[in-house]
Amino acid sequence: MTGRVLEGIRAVEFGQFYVGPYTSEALAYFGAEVIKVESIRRPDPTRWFGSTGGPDPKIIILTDPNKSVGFNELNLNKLSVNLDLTKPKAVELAKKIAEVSDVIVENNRPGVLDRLGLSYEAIREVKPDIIYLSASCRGSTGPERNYAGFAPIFGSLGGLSEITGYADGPPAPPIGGRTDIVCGTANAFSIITALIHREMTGKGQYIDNSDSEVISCLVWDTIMDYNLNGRIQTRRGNKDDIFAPHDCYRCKGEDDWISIAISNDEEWRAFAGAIGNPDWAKEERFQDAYLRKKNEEELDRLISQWTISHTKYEVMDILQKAGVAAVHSFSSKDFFSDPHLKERGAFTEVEHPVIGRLTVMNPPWKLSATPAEIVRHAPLFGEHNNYVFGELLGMSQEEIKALMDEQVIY
Amino acid sequence: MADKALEGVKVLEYASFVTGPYCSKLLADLGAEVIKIERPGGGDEARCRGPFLNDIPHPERSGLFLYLNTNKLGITLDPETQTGKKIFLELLKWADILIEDKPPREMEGIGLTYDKLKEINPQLIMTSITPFGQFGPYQDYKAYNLNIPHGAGGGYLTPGGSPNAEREPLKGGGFFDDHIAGLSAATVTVIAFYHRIKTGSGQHVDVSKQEALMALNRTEITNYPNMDTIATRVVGSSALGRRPPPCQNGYVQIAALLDWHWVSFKEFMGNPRWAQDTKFDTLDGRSEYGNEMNDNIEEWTRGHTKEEIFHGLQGRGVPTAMICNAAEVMSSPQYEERGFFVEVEHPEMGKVVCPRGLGILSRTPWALEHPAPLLGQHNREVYTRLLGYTREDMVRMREAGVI
Amino acid sequence: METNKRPLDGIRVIDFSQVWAGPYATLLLALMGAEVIKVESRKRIDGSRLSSLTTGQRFSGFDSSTVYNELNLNKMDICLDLGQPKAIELAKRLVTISDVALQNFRPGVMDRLGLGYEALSEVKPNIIYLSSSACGSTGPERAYAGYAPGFASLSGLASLTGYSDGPPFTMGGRIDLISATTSAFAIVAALNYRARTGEGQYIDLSSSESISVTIGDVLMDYTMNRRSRRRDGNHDEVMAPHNCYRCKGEDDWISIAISNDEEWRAFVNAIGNLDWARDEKFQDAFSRKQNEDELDRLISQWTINHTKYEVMDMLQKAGVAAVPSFSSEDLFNDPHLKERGFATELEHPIMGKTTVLSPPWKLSATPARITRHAPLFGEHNNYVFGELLGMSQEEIETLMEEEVIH
Amino acid sequence: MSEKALEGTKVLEYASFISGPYCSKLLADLGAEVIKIERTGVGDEARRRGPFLGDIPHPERSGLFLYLNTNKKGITLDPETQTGRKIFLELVRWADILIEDKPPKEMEELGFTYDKLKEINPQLIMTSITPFGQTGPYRDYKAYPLNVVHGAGSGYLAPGGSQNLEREPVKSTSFSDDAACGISAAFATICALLPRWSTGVGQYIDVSKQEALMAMDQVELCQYPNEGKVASRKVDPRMAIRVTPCKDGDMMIIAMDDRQWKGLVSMMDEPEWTKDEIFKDILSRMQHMGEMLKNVAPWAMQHTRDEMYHTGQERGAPVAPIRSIEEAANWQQFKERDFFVEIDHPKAGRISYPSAPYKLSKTPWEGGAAPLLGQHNEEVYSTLLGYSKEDIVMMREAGVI
Repeated sequence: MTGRVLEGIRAVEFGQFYVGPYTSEALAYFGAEVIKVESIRRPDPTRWFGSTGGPDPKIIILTDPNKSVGFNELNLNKLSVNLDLTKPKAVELAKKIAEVSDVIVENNRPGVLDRLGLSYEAIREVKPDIIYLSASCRGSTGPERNYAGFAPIFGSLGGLSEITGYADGPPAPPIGGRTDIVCGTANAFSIITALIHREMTGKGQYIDNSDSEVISCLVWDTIMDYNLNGRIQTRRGNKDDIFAPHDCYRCKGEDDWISIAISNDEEWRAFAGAIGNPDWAKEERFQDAYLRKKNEEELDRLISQWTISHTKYEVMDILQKAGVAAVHSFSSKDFFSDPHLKERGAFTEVEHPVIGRLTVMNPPWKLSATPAEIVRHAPLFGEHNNYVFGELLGMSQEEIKALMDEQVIY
Repeated sequence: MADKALEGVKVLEYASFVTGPYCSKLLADLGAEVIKIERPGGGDEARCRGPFLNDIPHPERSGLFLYLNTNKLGITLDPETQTGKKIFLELLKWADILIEDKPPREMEGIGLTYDKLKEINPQLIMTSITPFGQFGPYQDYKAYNLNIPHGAGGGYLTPGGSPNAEREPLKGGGFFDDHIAGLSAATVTVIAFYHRIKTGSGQHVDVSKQEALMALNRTEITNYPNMDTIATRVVGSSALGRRPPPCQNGYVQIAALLDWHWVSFKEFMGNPRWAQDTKFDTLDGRSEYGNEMNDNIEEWTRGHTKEEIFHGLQGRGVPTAMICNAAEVMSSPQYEERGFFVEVEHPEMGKVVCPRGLGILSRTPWALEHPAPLLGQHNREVYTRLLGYTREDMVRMREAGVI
Repeated sequence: METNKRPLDGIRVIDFSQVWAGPYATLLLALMGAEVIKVESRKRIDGSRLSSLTTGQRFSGFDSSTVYNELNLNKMDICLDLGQPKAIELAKRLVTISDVALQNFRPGVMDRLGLGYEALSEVKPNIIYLSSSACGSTGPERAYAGYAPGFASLSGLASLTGYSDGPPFTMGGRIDLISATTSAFAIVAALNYRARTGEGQYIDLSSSESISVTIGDVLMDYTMNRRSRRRDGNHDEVMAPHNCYRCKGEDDWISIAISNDEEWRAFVNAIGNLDWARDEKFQDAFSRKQNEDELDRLISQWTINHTKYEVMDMLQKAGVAAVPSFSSEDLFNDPHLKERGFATELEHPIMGKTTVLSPPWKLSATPARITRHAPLFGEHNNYVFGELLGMSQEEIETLMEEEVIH
Repeated sequence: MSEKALEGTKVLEYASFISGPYCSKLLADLGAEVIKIERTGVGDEARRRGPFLGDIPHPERSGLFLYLNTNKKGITLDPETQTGRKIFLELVRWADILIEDKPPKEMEELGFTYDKLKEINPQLIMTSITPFGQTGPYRDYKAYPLNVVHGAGSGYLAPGGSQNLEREPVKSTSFSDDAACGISAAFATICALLPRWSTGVGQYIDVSKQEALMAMDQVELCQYPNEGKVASRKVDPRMAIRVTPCKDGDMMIIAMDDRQWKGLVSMMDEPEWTKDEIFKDILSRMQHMGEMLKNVAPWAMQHTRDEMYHTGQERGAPVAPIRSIEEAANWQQFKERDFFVEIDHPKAGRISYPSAPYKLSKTPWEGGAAPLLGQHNEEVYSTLLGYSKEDIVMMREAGVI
């Protein structure tokens, strides 16, 4: 039966940018009712970021909060209400919503919500078994708890930037929202385990997540080398400890590349066979993994001479048929002409009332019984004030209107 | 003794290297009972990867294996033998969750598809993690830790703000990408388990590593159909400036995204003349004249240490970072105070520092209580106590190559 | 490049031993080029000159024993009645020009005769002196005598041989020859040491111990787990099928051993994919071992319709270990052994044409060789006493009359 | 610390299971420096065979492996990789002796034939131990210990005196015969070593296990060509020897010559039936062994094996009790001669091992632990062959070691 896993779970999000919004979006994929609390006074900045689009996009500041494509991508399936939390009445309303909710998600700077009276302790009084997650760059305790950060910031503090980039180039902090979404996933994971625990014990809890810690956990194998042997690993492009060839090779085309990784002699022989058994591939210095790694530069040069005369699609096809791990470096364009992703239904479309038809990426997992689904576009600014304050909290239209006038609901 | 979030959850892991084992580690470190199956003889390939303690390449001294397999019971089993398969199915009956990462055809070959396993354990949650998922033309394609980020679009965008398009796109450092896929798989697994608690029904979870990593670049990817923009590592992949500005003793990363950030940043730099230009006052202006702005910033940063810039700007609320290497991560007072470093005692490697886990959970904290298992360390516990085989059976099975 | 040089050229061995264990040890040294002088006497004839322990056949004279011939090829023979003091003196003089001495009397006998290690090392300080006995020359049972079956019984090997529901089997001469090979090994190890340091030494060899060390793992099952393993026919602890199966013919058997699933599948294929072979209970080593008896029965139903050579040919082509249980007749008609020159024909002055086995190893540079038949009784008295010890003919004759050389 | 007979002799072992490892164990226990190559990850098959200490099937607790590999240095190497082959040849250059037991075709494919290795080390002694030797039609045949015993004619003779020819010929339930092949190979190997001290000549030794075992039964086997008689298990291999049940087990009784017959008679306190005509001389005694046994049996049932053994031996009858493994392991004679020696092993702890059957006064046998899998990688690859630590890590990751 295709029930929605988190049907009946309600989450309130006081989020901004990527980490907070993706955390609750992940819950929304599975049917949780996520109420995003926004206010014109402190909007989620992604509502204002736009891009000129086209081949040479430039960032533009939007005037209409409902026009941001990026915002849509990160707030699917959610509801939106307006509350100017600088006003005590708004804080009361927020608490009322919390009273009928199971999860709170917030990624403001540590202490901001506490000062507004919406701390974990405050919410626990109205909802003892609330699961309250706050995510921030450095966590909500410790000397640097007030430090703020975006993806490249906690990517760098966590140790990822140092080990990414060309060996002879500067460190390469993570691009776009990548690491934010990783931390969002980590938050979703912690929330679900807390829900499981609450299902068995009836108890909620406070989750204090530090984004830079999450990143450190994901690169710990390189940090382990320091702990064990005092050796500080640094960036080396696509290279690996031992696999060779193990890099991207240029193909026929403007900026087309194929990634090839060979782990053992059997795959090497298959590779040599697939590219027509050239003489150089028979040379002794390439006959086992140890020697291939030692003669890596020469090997890369020779392989590039072959890949440059084929398209990246041909190379992937030839090598995969021979059982060799070769995948071309997808540009965003490639995704939408890829037969595999088409069959797996990686993308879907939503009809956004203001922007129009938008392509969005489906949740990345396929569940046989309870699939995650995208059911609606991101909410317009304050779109669900009436539903939440009216139906959920049982307020009359007049009360709601009065609060809007007082710019409490604002 | 604090509660454990996943107390009583029983997980069978038939996976190796990074992604699968990291996924079940996340469950194990929260109290799930995880039995990890390794092939007799060599065991998990991670045992053959460094870093090795004192560079002595011994299968019980791999830091990678130790980190990825804390809190697990380790057994050896060859499920391709007749008896091995029978034992696998007995373990299946015991398990709530199966985490496996074998090629779909291989699982079919030994008759361990979800349809078959469902008959034996209707409530089973089976999480299959493969490079391209369980169906579709690339279903049986091979891909290592290098290929996945490139197949998911992240590679094409890395390094961001690259000065030279002639150079190859890059994967993330270490096994970062494989870890992410493991985290993603763990998340959907516990979601499926939550559903099982409520309804009692299990299901098959198909995790394609490609799609799990694509989710990270969802905005850049969908910019193409929505805005006809193809982000590259040279153009349009990051609003936060190009390569990190160098300073006296390393690199920093300054993200003065919002206007008030920019104001604080100018003040910290002592309001240099070039910064007064109004074109920099707004985000779109800073984005359009990014190169000019960054050249000036780099001139300034070269005159300061990264600590000065990091603490100075963060003190003023401007999101800034030092590019930390392993030594700096390990000596971070912030991590120290939050109890991020945990010592794990390993029989062969002695005390090794591991991270506490993702965040601080007030009631059910992460608990790194046991080190990674030696190869086959819990054979007796699982085969005799759990499954009831005699010790003599075990000797025969070892001699027959079954365990 | 082959020369007629042999590894032990220039080494001289004085052999006081008798019957099988001692003589076979010096036979191995003789095959490798050592000059072995057997010391016998009419008072104590070497038992194998008189009768065959195996067939019970009595030989017409001292020099018509095929058994004696096989065990004493390449050697020289002299007579000395060690009961006489003069004989002892002569023996000692012989030792002064020798490198190795070997004896397998009951411990203490040679000491009483004045030919113990202490006595001989005085006349030849770097002599290598091996005494071999049933239980070794020390310990409470040092004086006990024994023959091959005794060594097998005491060492525990006999209890491991035979049908699981049948009596133990004490085997035959093989036990002597294993013990003898061990002695030869120890002697040459000592020769290597002496080549480096110039030092000789005394070697005390216990035949029953030399058999126990070949079942060291079974003994360790006891020292580790207090388990006393028992005989179980041809069966193995792990491998199944692992037995002899009857073939077409009067008493023809084939041994088949399968160690993994790959070999099992090859076997099933080779015998025509019979239905029973696909039964689940035979699909891996563990299950095959659990259902071993039924498996043996089913396999015999197939092998009985083929000759042992057909079965060997079919299975070996499929990569399965199958070798007939060759009788001696089979061995002497075997193409493989013929090509490797495993046997040698030898002209014996009394018995005429005899066949003996060639040395079992092939050395590329200094090959072991059979140079002559076993010595006739006392055949080299003149050469040894005359040329080697420089005695005149008269002296030799008087000693013969005095029955010193007797 | 006493001197060692084979001090300074360097042996490279590329062998597994029984014959090969036992051959080089014999050299190692007398002081030779033996480096044993095991396949990466899995190691010697013997590690997968019992008996296991405490029945815990752990590769470092196999009594079989521990026994057969005392005093050896253990490294892991895959000679099928290019770098593995290079290292193998470097070790061949180091070695005086190479002992290997791989199928002839496999060594050819790897390029490890004696002709090739001789070029690298002209003084090398190379001993190849294979079921059927390096030449002849059965050269590439596969044979496990069971097949070798039957292929050598030894199986056909056992169990001797078997009443029922419908039952199969048998080998002994142990690896005793395979170990015997190891002793034979060891003898040939150190014979070849002796002239090497002076002449420095190396050579190739082709040991066929079939022929090594046939040599042990040569007397029985040669009855065929010399006397036209096919020995088989129908007849007891020794006319004058029988096994009789007695009060607490089985006893081997023997009456080959008159002296022994007198001892036997005296052991039984001169019973009447022994005076019968048919027992007066060797030949008739051998023909009437059946009657003798029938008479001995009732008497034997009243006596234990030890009673018969001690009185018999004292009175000149070389009888012997058939001892179980337990009884053999606890035999007082073994204890007095310190036949069992305790050796400490890092993983298996202190266990007692059978030592050696020869006590050399100057260069005694010495016990030493078998190696853990790859225990001496560091010592051999860096100290001996000079590879850097970093190389060794990479070679492990590449599956070379």
